Amino acid sequence: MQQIFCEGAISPVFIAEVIQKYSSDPTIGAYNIFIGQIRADTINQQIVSSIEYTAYKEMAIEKMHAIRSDIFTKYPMIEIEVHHSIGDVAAGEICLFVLVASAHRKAAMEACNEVVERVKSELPIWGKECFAEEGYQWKKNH
Amino acid sequence: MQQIFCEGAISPVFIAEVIQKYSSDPTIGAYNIFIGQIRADTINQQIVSSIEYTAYKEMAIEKMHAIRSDIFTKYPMIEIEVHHSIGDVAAGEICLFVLVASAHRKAAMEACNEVVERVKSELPIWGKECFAEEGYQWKKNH
Amino acid sequence: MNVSVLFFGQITDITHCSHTVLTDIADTDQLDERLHAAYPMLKQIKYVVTVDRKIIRENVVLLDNTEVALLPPFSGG
Amino acid sequence: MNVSVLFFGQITDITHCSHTVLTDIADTDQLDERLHAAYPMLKQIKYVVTVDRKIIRENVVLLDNTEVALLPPFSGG
Repeated sequence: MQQIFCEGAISPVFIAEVIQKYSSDPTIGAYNIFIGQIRADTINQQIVSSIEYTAYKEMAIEKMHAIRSDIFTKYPMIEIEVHHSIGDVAAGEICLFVLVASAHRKAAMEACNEVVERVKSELPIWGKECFAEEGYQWKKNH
Repeated sequence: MQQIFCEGAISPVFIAEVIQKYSSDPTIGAYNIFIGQIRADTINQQIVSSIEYTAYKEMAIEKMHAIRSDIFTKYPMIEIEVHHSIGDVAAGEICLFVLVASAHRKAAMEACNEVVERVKSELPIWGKECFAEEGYQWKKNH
Repeated sequence: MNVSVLFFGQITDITHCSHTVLTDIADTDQLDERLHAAYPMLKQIKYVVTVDRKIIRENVVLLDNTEVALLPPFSGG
Repeated sequence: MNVSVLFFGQITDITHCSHTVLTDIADTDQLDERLHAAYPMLKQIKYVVTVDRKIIRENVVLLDNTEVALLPPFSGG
């Protein structure tokens, strides 16, 4: 079963390596990539300086496996990669990287959108928004 | 006015550099990236080995400028980058790279989709599909 | 009979631990009662319960070595 | 009076050049006529005409040093 968790921030170099890995596959015509980055939001006059992610890892991996199966059944996909940070990720750093590769653009875009939606709503992961000064609040997804 | 044309294939390393460039901006929460890659399609028993792109460059750059303005008016965008190959790009190589950065996911995804759609339908660029054996045919967008 | 109970996210602010082991629990309704008695603040939190990593919506009988978890709303990404 | 005419994509398969300069052309209708006389195969190709990089849908008067182009359907990406 695919490992989806990375300790700390995800680097742009890692993202390039993943793209490179598929670049030799001449059946791929389109990649759609989503990257989530930590925003330095201001909440009650406090600035978010980092998010600390925790997860119920075993369940998340099982659930991700089910999502992958659903997406492969629904769309003509060639590959799906999902990488999510665990631990601290500072503002301006990357916490989520989803890549979908397909022969055609439309399938890649729709599938990527659906994977990101499901990763955010169905994977047991929690973000703790840590403030620059002191304190924290638990992140809420809408 | 932004230059959008790259001579030959676009490298994954260049894509990483563009992502890196924005990674320090803590107002960005989401990137949506589209990457187009040359498929080794079989057409009438001939395999496409490369696409040779030509363009009416001055018009394409003017038109891209107008598309950018429209997208910035329509969506809460932070940045848009469009890079398209000119000249030969081999099967398995990247010919189009669109990056959209926004505070939130939904705007990034919708804007990216619209930019890719408009780049393909409105920019005066032509692809000549060169076959491995010999000959070519002019690419058609649907 | 041992049942592992895992706590996540803001629930750990109430339990002050990520994990406990309870004995002699027949089912998830009884588990909820015992946890609410131990951590009254839990009543104010929205969460789902999993049994062996599947979300349950009704009372489920617990066997030995079952893994139960309390999951507040997810906020990954 | 000189008018530059640019050819792109599959139109270059007919013209065998990417660029020509025509003299004494009053407007785009007359330009089309002259080009069709020079390259009869052009009648079989779908294309739009631009004048100074704007697509035109009606006849346009051409001035000295105007840049005209014949653009077959785009196929970037």
